[in-house]
Amino acid sequence: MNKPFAITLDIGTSLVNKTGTWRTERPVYVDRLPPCNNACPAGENIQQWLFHAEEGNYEAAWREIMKNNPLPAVMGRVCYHPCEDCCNRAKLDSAVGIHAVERFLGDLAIAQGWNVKAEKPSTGKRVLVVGAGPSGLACAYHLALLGHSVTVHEAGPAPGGMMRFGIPKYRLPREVLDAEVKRIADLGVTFCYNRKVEDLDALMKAERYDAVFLAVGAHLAKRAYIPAGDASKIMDALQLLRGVEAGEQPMLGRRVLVYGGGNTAMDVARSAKRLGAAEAIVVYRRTREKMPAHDFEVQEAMDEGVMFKWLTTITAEKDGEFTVEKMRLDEKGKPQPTGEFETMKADSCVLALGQDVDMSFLKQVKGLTVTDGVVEVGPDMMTGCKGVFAGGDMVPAERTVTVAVGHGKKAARYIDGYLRGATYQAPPKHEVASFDLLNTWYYSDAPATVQPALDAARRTESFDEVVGGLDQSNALFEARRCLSCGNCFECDNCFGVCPDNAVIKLGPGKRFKFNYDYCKGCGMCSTECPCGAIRMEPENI
Amino acid sequence: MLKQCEGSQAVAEAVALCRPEVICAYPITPQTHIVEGLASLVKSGALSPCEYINVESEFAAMSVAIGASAAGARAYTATASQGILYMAEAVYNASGLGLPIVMTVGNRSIGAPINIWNDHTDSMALRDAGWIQLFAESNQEAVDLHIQAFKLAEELSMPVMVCMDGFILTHAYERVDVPTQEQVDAFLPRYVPRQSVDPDDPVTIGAMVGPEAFMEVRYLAHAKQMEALELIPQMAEEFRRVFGRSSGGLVRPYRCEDAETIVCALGSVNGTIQDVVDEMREAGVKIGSVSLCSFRPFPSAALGKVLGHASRVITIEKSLSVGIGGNVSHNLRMSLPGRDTKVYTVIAGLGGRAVTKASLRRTFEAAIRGTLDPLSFMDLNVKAVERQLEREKAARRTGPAAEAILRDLGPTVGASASTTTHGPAAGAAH
Amino acid sequence: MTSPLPIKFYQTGTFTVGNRLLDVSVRSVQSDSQRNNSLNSGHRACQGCGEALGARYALDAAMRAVNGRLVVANATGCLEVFSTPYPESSWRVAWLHSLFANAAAVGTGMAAAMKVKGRTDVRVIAQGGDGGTVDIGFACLSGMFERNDDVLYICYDNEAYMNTGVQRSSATPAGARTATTPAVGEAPGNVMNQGKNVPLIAMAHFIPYVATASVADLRDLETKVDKAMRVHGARYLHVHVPCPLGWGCDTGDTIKVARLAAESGLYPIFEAEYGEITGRRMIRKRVPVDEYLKLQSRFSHLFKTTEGRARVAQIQAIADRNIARFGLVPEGAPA
Amino acid sequence: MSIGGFVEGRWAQAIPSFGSERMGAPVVAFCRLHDREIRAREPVTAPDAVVIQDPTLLHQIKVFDGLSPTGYVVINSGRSADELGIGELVKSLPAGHVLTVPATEIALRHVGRPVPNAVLLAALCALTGELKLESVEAAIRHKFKGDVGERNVAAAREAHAMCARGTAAKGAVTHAQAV
Repeated sequence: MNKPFAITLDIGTSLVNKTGTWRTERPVYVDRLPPCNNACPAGENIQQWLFHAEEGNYEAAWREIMKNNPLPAVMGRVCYHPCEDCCNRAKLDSAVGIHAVERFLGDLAIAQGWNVKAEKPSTGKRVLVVGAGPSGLACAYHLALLGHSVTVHEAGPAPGGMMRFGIPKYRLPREVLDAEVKRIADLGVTFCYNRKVEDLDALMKAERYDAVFLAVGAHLAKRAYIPAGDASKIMDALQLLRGVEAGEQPMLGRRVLVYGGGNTAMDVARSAKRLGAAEAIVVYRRTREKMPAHDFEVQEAMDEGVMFKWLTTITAEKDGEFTVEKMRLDEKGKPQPTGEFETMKADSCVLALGQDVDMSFLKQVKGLTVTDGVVEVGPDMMTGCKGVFAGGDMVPAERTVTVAVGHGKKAARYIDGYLRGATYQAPPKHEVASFDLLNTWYYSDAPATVQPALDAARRTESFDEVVGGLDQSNALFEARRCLSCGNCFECDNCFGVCPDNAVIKLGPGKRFKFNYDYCKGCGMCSTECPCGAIRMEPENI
Repeated sequence: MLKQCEGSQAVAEAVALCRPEVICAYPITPQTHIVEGLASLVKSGALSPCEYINVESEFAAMSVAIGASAAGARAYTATASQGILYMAEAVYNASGLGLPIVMTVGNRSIGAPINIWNDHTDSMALRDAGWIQLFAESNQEAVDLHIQAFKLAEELSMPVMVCMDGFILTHAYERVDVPTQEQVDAFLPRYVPRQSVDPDDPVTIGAMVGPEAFMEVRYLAHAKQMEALELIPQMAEEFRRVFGRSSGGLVRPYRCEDAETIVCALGSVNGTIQDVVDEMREAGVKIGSVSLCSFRPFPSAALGKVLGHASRVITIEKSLSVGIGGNVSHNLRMSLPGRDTKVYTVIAGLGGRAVTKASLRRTFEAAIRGTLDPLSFMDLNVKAVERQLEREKAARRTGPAAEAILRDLGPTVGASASTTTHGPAAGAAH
Repeated sequence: MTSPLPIKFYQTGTFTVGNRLLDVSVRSVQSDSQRNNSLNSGHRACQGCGEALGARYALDAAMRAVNGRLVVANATGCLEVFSTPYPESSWRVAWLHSLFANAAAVGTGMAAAMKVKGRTDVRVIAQGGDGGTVDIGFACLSGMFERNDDVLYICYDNEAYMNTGVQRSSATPAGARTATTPAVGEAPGNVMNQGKNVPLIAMAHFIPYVATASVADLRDLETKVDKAMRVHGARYLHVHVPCPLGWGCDTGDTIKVARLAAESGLYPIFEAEYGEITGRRMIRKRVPVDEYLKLQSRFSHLFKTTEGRARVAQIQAIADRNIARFGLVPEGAPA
Repeated sequence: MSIGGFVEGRWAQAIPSFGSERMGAPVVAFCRLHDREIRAREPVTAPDAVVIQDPTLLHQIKVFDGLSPTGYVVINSGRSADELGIGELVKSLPAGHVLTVPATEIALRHVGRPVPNAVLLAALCALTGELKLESVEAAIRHKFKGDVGERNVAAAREAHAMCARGTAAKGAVTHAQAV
């Protein structure tokens, strides 16, 4: 075409006009730390595995979990999911059911027989793990992935620790636990059961371990002194739960008192109902609000008919009559005796007042310090004794399965560094993607999926699992409720909303980059980024 | 084919023979019969393919033509008077974009006071719009100029206005030879746009041009018109070969060879002037006339050649450049550089005032005698004007001048009757 | 008339531009890395220009709908000026600018040319700002509608004459400050009237399709463009495009402001066929007009005096009336 | 009339000058006939013939201004010239140059509508001999197709027969003015 001068122009020629020079602020892509990841004691990259799950790529999602946690099916059931407590979605409608998706993925992996392989070649280093509870298992798993030879010594007859002997079956079916432990064993980890370590020092020397991870659970029940006419009417929670696990039928009677307000107390009360007790009454010295047990556990217990007696302590027992004292909360929220007493009739009383760790086997270990019943460790999980690491219930921390799993992973990383003669450097933590950094408009309204649950009436008839799993479609839906806080999920918003086409789409999984030749720095991409993954930074002019 | 028909009808047929593809129509007197004629031809299927669009204004008419032309279609519209002013910016735009639109202007005055009769104020108002402006002397020439206009426009990528006097030509029944389709097809090739809005070869048309290039763009428009000065006579010659008669061209001199006095005018008044020239020649006066067929581009050289030997030139102008006088004469002076030819500007025929042979002859004779003012108003009712001027001197609130003058002129049956019955009686050359 | 399949967003998580969870065939045009970019980088629009964005959204969608067989007539205005200063053009479509007031008529001409040439595959869009549409270009627009010419006219409404420095147009909302409705005197800002609702006027021409849309709802906008391009005859699309400069809002808040306009009810989003309303975009999270107004300095004077507050209440009444009239919230929803 | 002239191979020019007048309003039109090209486009100010379609105008405007002393006058009226009050005019013109024709009446009879034009044209031609009746008929048929044309032709024939008295000299320029 013979184009008239100046009036007619070739199309698209404005590319020579580099409008990027107009900019006073520049957008940059950032990865902020999602609150769920931040809260996860196991250090799971929840946002990332949900990202895969959203696409229906369940295996990738599962493998992402397995980078940090070898027990997804277990954790999906027993973790108290602090991730959900701080989930930003809770401010929109309700938190993403992370645990439910995790459980779905864990179950699916078991059903599909998905496995993991060691990531690194064999190092020839030998590591002893003491205790096959959650932290021991996690540590063994990670060490095996890193190429180390791991032997686990477990005092009990089976793996799982408190997961097996503390958590009732109706919350954690044992075949699930067994399947996930087997996967760790399949990595080449050697398990030695009924092998209580008596003298660590001697054992390490005899079997030539290069490092050791101590992960002994808190199996010693704390006792309260209750003068009792019939001592057999008072037992501790672990005793009861262990007995149930072993198939015993403890004689609890019709009316059972459960003394304590933690999750174990809930487990006991609910187990008691299943063992035939007509009434299970939780006696707790403070109020429901002050109860350490998780809300949902209390709720489930209530649903099942467990009763509660607040602001009460048990002081004595005589002839099936328990003397209790009424308490009041002082201004600091601490319970104070009131001097008012009453009696409660009960056939038995189960004490669920907490547990201690048996540290006797550590006496010979030099440099190791025990304070307040727990082993002191450094930030690298190493005790005062070189090469001896510890985690789980043994160290100062919240005693949950998830924390334990986190300890196991963390210790494994440091042990690996130690064995390689280097120090593991944890990656720096990003800024947390708080709710105000999100643009939640873009998330569609989608209330949480309710997991199917057994009818309350039917629950107490057996130790069948109370809470069901998600199926494919609702797991997908639930995963898609994730806001992907602080991390690009390739929604194309920045690519779409830029009035200057200054965002380059790099393709699936590759995210985007800014074309600063044309970006005028308006900030629309940042405002409209749903997940807060774009930050505006002043331009150095 | 020879026929006796209304000028508008003849032009409609001629335009149809040019196979316009898009016709935009908006009624305004006195061009309405043209678009009415075309409406029949399109509706009946005689002109096909053609999109006939009844637009909502002249502005839209030109705008639709712009869109159609830019998209590669041969586009035509017609207008007059207020209409051309209403579309004025689109008129400029069409030429700025180099779109070969052909538009008939049925020349008519511009109000206020509102007046539907003929003069050239409308075309003159748009003389600088970048369009080629051709003026027809007769309906035959109007027919012929339209056929040439399409070819000229498309050759140059520049719009062309064919100006024909309202009523005097548009409504006049005259003998016209309307050519055959074969003749027109042989003369006028298919329209191949120089540029078009086309998804197959997308471009950006109508860019914003700043000080760095605007002068050049305007210069190029001017250069194109200068090119047209070459092309118009060539085209007239080619037309003569195909159609067997001469029409168009830049200037059409009449008995100018030895003329001492040459009268110059645009459009249909040239016929009347030629009659007067014949009469005066018979009386031994060395007088001739020249019809300016092309007003834009202004044929300075061609005109200069015609006027070369004359000692006086009289322009009969149907438009008044208020505050200075004649448009034609001021342009014409450019053709007479360095000569002391006397130029008389005669404003005549405004708003349909009859231009009579008698008045013309009186005017020419006054010029030859040397008693004609350099700027004069033919048949102006001097008394009426003077009375109004006096009134205005005497009082501030004198009311509208037009109505006051009409009152002075006394009772009449209607405006049309008054112009015809009283016209020539009013006043002499001033 | 085919209408794109409705997408259940709760199943895919987000209303974002792209949404990798959707099947490729139902993803937005803007998410396509091969999109036309009808308005290319390097244009000279202000930072955060809603009109630049709206134009690219609309034309890219149209280009996809008609497989690239598109020609565009553009009215004078910001969009034209910032996109085509000699010697560079930002357009990647066949594009023509003629005048301020005549885009609709030029569109008519182009459509006529294409029809007469038998190029019925080539479709025509005419576009302009609110000034070129609801004011000076209104006659041509109405004429195009009335003749039912085969043109989609898109008005990018930023509610004032931005090109010339923010003067009032008849699309300027009640109370807004512009250069010609300054926030001084007893009645600061624009007159407290409804303004000229061209979509409703367009409907009164009983043309095949009329719709309003916003840069805040890309998917809705694209669906409407697509729908419009599947119909022949005169069609009208009115797109709300905030202007950070003229409205006095943050350059990064363009879409946010547009969203609040829709969510407050001040800018009703609906569509109509042959004069009858056939669809409306429901308000998702209704907000008081304050939330919308407060982001823009053109309304800041309303929040400084009691009289101003009364005007805000009037504006709220306009929003409420829109909501009632167009049925923008489900029946029985809390006001 | 101009078409009739054209039919006879002459040059003709007809210029209506009614501008913006509405139906029924008084208007003026001109016609010229010549043997060579007519270039002048001034209005006819010195007509050779005046046709008055509406006799009520006779005393309102000077319809006979400029009329040639040997000119012709045709008036649409059933009354005589004297009755119309133009006896003086009749005296100033050659005998038989003034004719009144009940054209509207004839038209009503033939065409059914008060359209006296064709009748008056035929009368003028009969009076002046300027055009042959066949030419007038051809012109009428050219302008009015089918039945309407035929009815007008019939009306014209009746008028022509009524006033046939060819007296005008041929070859001269004939200027006609119709008011």
